[in-house]
Amino acid sequence: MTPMLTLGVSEYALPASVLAPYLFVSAAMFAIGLIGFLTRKNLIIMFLCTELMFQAAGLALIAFGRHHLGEDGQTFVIFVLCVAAAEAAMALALVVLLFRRRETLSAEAWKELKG
Amino acid sequence: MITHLLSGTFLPSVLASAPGADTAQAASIAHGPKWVLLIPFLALLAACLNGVYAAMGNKTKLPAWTTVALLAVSFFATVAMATGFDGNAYTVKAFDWIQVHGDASSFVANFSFYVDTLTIYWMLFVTGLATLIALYASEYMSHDVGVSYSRFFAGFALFVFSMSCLVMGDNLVMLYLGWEGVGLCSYLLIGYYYKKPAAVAAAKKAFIVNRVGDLGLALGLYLVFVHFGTVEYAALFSDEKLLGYLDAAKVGAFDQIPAIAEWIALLLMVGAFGKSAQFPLYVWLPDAMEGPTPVSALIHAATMVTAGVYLIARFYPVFLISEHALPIVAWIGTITALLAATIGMAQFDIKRIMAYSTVSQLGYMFAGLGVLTPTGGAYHVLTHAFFKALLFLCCGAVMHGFAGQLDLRKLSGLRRVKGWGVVTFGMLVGCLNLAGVPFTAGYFSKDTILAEAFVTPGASLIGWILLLTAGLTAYYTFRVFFRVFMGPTEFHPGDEHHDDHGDDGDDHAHDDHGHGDKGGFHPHAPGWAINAVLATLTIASLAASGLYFVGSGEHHGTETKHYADTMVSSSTASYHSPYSEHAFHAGDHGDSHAADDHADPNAVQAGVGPRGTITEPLLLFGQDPHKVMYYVSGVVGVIGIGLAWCFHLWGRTEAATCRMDSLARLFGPIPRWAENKWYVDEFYNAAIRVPLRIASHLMHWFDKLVIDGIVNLAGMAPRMFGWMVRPSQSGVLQGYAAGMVGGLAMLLVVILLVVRLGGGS
Amino acid sequence: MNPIWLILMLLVPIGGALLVAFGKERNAYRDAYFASIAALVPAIAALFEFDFSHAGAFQGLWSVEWLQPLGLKLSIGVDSVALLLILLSVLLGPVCVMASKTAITENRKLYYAWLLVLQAAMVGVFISRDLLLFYTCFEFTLLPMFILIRMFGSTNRVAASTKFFLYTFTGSLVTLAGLVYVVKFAAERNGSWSLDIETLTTAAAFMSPTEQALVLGAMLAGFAVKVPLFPFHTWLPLAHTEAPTAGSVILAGVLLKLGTYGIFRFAIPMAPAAFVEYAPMIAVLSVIGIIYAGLICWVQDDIKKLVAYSSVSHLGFCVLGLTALNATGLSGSVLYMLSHGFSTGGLFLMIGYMYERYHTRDMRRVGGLASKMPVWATFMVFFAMASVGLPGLNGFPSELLCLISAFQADAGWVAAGEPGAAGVTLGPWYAIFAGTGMVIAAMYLLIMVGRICFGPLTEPDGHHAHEVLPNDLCVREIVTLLPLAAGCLIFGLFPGLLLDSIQEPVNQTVRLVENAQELSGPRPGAGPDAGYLYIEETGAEGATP
Amino acid sequence: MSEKLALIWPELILFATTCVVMLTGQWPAAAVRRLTPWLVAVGLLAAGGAAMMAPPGEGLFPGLMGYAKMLTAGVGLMILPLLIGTVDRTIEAQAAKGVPFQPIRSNGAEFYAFFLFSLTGLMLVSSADDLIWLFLALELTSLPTYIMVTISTQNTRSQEAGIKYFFLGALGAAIFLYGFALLYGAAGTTNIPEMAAYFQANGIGSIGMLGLLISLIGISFKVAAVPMHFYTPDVYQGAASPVSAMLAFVPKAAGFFAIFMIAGLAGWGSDGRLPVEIDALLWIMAALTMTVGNVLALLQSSVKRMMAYSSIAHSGYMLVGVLAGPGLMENGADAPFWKNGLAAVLFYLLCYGVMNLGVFGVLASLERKGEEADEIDDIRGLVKTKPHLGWVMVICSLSLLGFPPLLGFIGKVGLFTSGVASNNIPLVLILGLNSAIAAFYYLRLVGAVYFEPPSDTGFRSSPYASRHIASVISAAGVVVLLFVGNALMKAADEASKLGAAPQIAAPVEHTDEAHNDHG
Repeated sequence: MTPMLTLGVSEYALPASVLAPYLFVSAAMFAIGLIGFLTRKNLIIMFLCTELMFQAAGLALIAFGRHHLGEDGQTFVIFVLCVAAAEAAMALALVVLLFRRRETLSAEAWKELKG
Repeated sequence: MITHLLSGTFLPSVLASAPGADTAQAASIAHGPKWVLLIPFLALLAACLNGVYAAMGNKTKLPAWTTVALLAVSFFATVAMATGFDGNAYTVKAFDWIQVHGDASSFVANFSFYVDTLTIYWMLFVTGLATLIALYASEYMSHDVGVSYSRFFAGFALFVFSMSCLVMGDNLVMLYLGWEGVGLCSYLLIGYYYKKPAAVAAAKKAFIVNRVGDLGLALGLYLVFVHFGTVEYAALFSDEKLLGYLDAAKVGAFDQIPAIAEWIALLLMVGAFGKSAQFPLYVWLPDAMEGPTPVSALIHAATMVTAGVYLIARFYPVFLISEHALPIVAWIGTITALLAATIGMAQFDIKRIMAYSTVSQLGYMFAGLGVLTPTGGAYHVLTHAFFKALLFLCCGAVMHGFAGQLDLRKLSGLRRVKGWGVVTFGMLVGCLNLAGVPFTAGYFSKDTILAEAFVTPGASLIGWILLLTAGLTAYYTFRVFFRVFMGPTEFHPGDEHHDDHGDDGDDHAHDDHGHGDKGGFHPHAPGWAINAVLATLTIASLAASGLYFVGSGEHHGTETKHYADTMVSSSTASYHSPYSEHAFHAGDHGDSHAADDHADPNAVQAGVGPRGTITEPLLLFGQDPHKVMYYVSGVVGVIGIGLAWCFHLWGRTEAATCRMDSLARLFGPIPRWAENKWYVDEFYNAAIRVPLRIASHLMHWFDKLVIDGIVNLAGMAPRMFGWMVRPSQSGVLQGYAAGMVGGLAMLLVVILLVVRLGGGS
Repeated sequence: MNPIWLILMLLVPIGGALLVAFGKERNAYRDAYFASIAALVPAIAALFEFDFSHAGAFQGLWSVEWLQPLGLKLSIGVDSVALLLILLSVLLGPVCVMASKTAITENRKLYYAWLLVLQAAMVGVFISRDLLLFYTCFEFTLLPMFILIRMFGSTNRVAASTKFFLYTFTGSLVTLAGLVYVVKFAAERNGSWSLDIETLTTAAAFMSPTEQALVLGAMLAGFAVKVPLFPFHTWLPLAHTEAPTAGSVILAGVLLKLGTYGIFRFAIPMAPAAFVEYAPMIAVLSVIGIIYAGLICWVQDDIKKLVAYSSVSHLGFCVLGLTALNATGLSGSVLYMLSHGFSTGGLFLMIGYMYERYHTRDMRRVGGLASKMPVWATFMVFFAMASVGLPGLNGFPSELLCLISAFQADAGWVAAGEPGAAGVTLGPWYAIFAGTGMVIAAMYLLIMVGRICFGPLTEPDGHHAHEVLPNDLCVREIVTLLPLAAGCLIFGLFPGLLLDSIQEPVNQTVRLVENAQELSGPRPGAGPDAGYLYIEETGAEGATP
Repeated sequence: MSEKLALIWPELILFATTCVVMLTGQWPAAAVRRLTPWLVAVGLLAAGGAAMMAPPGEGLFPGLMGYAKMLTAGVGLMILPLLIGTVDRTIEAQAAKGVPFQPIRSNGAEFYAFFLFSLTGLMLVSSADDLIWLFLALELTSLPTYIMVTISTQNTRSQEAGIKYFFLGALGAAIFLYGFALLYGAAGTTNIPEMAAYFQANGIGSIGMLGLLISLIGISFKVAAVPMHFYTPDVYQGAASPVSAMLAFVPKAAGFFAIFMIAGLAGWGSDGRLPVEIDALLWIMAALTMTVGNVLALLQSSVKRMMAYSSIAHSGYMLVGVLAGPGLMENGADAPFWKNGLAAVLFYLLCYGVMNLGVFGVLASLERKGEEADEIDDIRGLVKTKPHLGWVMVICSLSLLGFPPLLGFIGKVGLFTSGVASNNIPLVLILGLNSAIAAFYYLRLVGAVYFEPPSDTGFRSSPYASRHIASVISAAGVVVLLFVGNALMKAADEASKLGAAPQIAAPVEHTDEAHNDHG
């Protein structure tokens, strides 16, 4: 167990009763992201949905971090943000490439490979 | 390994009689001289030599002479064996054959031979007749000189070998070896003219029908081993269990004998029926006449078909302990005798007539065994062997001389044709014997059986039927004689191309008058070999009656011990002294009463004490049955001949027609049915072959469609499953995503609800 | 005995295969011929060095670590049964090579190379004393056979080879699971992982009846398909009909025996109690197979299919003998394994030679050959008779013993408890129904002989004589037939030659079964204390489930 | 901190190599560019060497690092020759014609660099002792492959493959990330050994269990296990064969290492079984994965697709090993190889990597106007036309089929024994039957190359000798490795040993948290 650090915020650990709503919110975000990913055809929006899911996880991490009064959560979130950023860069690159190929951003346009 | 090879455990112990190999041999039995082995192995040697000739494409009569010579030697060896026999059975071992020594039980069947009087009795006429008939065949088959000539004699010699194994084998497995061996040889020899579909079919039929019987024999064999723990005669017939059963049987206490022991006899019986062509397995024998006549004479008249009789005689003790076996044997024999006789009456092919008469006579022998006179059976075997061989060879001579003509409507008055004297006389003697004319051998042997039939309570009906049959026999026998040899001389040649048979049949004598009509056709009279053989056999058949008077001559009870009696009663055929055959048949009444109580209650009046003691003389018409039979059967025989005379000879002017024809019309379709063998073959075909065949076809389809279908289906199943899940790979990005998420959800639900809450952890 | 002989028996064919594979196409036959002959030398040497007075003990033992973590050793050794089976396979080698000389015209290198590999694989099966090694060879035989059928078979070869491979492969994968279970059990019992068959056998007997039943089932899944036992036989006729002659000969001669050998060597010793319990069911299957296949033979027009089905029927006797579980039965069955190949192999050769000349196997189109090919016909009749089980020829002693044993193994006659009570499993009915198989065999084989050899000569229309071969058999062909014919005669007249040698292993197996029955107690469900041993065992194993 | 560095020397070496390759890959001088692959090889060799002397790690499986990194380096070295000539063909061709080389249009540098990045990621996964580390490592393994797939060929299929791979990958990543979050929430720490100890001490609460399940399912995307397998066939078929070959190994290995760790968090109990939920999950996944993979492979006419499905199936096989776990002996001693499912998996990964490479190698070595062979028709009768490729195909297919005595069989035996040892008999039977099903289509491959007449679909053998060499090497490996299998198995066994769990006090809020699980 990592030692307590003095964070810039007030000292008390997030009690379970308060933690729960955070979790519900993050779960909701995750769900929204999922649904969006499944329902929206536009590649960029789909990607944003994945970002949403990442952030949902991030929120949960933060909340838990505060709940445990450990900094692991926050650390994790920072890295998640980095990765998300990297992915975003790649995603945009890809999208541009694809758009060059076919004048559309619809996910439906790509189903040559199947079976 | 070397030592193992040379230890002699599986080389013929002629080279090294292996010490310790005999552990399983019954200690009691003595070991005979090794030269006895010559008897079978000379025949085998002959067979091998003939095979070599065939391979070398020999074109001379060498095979015949080799065979005759070697068989003659083995005959003399048999004689030596007979004369040298001191009354104590002994075994001679060639080599270990099948031996399994388990911890619990050990199975031993050696390739060794058992010699007692019964063996000698049988071997004498087997080897003797074989030699003679081989000589006969040397001329008869002469039109086939070449490879098939060698083939014929190879089969012939092989048959003699197998027959000797059958008769001399010292255990059931050896007997089985011979049993199947003779079956094989008969298959090969019946199918000798293998281009004739009829011959091939007949051969097949013979083998397969026999196999049915063999199955019975085999099962009996297994049962003997399982129950008595041995298949060797020496051990088996001195087995305490068996003796105990015999004692029980003696007082008619069959309930003390386990059913298994009873089954043994019943199963062996089936085997005997098959080989000896008894109802219902007799159908193969008449067809077997497709084979060359010498084969018919030796195998299908004289020797092989008597194997069944030998089997029952050899296992008489086993049959005695079975409550129902002997009565069944008696009845089957009787039925066969009558049935075959009726068929024989209506046939026109003389060889077939002889075939049916053989079946009928075999029926007699079985009846004899059934009514507790193995002597009678054995004696009839001997006499029948001689005169039936004689008859067949005469028919063969006719067939040979008249280009395969065998229809008695196309031959007449041959006795007047030049050069056919011997044949005619031989035929006459044969017919007299067969008809049971007084003072012929056939007469005596038949009487013994008839008499025993009458004295054995509950069997008198059998006696009457046999008596009737005797009359019929006399009738159809002389029907043949009167039509073919007596009356106006007239003959139509058969249309037999000898190059039809044999692969390289070089026919030297026949094609010139192959189709020749009456005018152009010159029957060529039998040559010296045939005549010599016929003469010998004629004399033998006549002499055979003498056997009734020679023999140990000692008296006991009402009868003289004649030769056959001596030979049989000092073998296993009638078990040792306390139950000598006479005592048995005497004492047996009580037993048969016990057995037949339900059958005919009023028979109980003939009060009889426990077995073995005679309380009152056995009478028929107030006389000793044997004496009565002398007269009765004599009379019956003569009547039969008389009928034949008045229907078939008296005033017959041509070959084709006779008085019988008009008479036959009165009987309506019956003669035609009889001519068609009462449609038994057709019945078997419809009742057994066709259904089986249909079943096989069904199974074939079942195998193709159902079983293999299931396999193929199982092979297809993954593919089908693949087709089912394939749509999931739609290629649509979001479809995949949905799949992933759905899978995730489903898994979570399954795990958390089913596993966790469902009493998982 | 010096293990080098065993190793050579394995290496010589492989060397030969390489020689052929990298040699010239036109020398392929010659090289293969010499290689297969050369393989006889170590075999004979082994035969002479083998000490038959201790036939039950494994000799020529030799072992070298290979994959230690898996316990896989290259460990070899033979008892008399294995040795004789090896001899059989090695003997068939030259026969098959010679038989193929004119039949195989292209791709000879591949053909002969794979033929030799196949021989090596078969030898490997019989000499291996390591479970995994056994399994490896057992499976490996599939590949060469698959290739022989797939490449050199006749019209329907693709389907045939695929079915052959997949069917047997599937079965033996289940078998592998069973074997592995035994190994695991032994390992947990002895506390050390070992694939040594000896060790496993001793340990396996302690499995609880239920475990044994499962293991038995798994093993049979592979072996029964291989034998093949009744419902699992459909691959065989197909494979036989499509395979080249030599392939059929080896298939019938040795490969089918791998199944029965597996039962004899693994199923019975490793699951004795279960085997005793389920023997009746297996026996019923084999009896059904005997009759069923026999009747099917009767209506075949394709002569090769007929013979194929007939070997289904014959192997039924073999399995029946095994299920009897007494000395008589096991001896008979092992004898059958050894001798069946001679008669059926002979028949396949005959058919092959006929096919080479007439290019048909349909008995409606060709028949009555005796007048054109007397020598051929003579051999045909001979082998047919051997196959019918005519006394004096090889079929008879084994059939006799198998049937007797079935009869013998009846509780009514062997009181439980007394020695030999192990196999109180069957009874007269088995023998009687199986016995009808003899009649049926006579029926279909004689009918076959009657159609193909006798009667008027019929040849397929447009038939012209073979360019190379004479009408009747040539010397080479006769030479290939002689060893088989000799085998039929020798094993018919002097079966003691084999029976004596295999007596000890057989008796050992019987004893093993008896002891095992005592070990694993009354059959499951026989009483409250059924499988008490299992409880005790698990107690011993403690924590490991 | 520095002691942590000591653990990741191989990664550092690879990283350094990457930087160099970045430069040389687009160096104006063609000679230098051609040097790039050699540099990569050197880097890999060095990394492998470094891995050999790596100290035991601090994760759940201290021994894992060494083995995993050597494995990575080794298989990476075998894949490398295949990669040569995948990208930049046209540019190189023009450059050869004298057209000035424009670095901006070339992909060579990134391609090799990403390859190395991915391998680095794989190595990092194996040495991860913290969820954060694990997450980053996994992403590092995957992200480069997205690009590699996309740029591997010029035609749209690659782009399609790339986009599918990327988006679904992102989805998967999000899923297991959420799982990680829950795990952290449950245990209050991201350090894997501590977390494991925590779960052992206080049991796995609902949140923890949820976290485990979600992360396992999420990670199963990397190993292409049902239900996360959908992308596999499309991606493998769309990407160039060399890349597919790499995909079949690198992410799969990473995934299995990660699965080891997550499963290790739950812990194989005293009876050698995972907690019933995880056990059930893996059981279902294993059974479905094998079956779905095989039955779908049956229907394919495209070899690449077939191999994709077969790679799904093989993941299923390996999951059996995961289920069996390290199979501790009752006395707590380390289990021998035959009992150790994880060791079996590690060994099988090696076998699979090698033999699978052969098949893709053959495809890569056949081309028609720069396009690689794919359909079964394209490889008909190879044994006659191009014997070396033909035999590679035969040997590798048979090995994949698990035909004794080839490598695949030995590998599978390990899975069999561990499966049986852990009493997963039904699963083992399913495994057996699936191998039988697989025999269907592997035999089709064998049959096509060995028996069927050559069909001229215009495929010539590729000008890049390295590809032929690679495939031959892998076929040779299938046979040769049999004889060093001993050492490899021992190593795998060592690698899969569980480390001693650190002692840890029960957290203060335990009761509180337990109560809030239900809230």
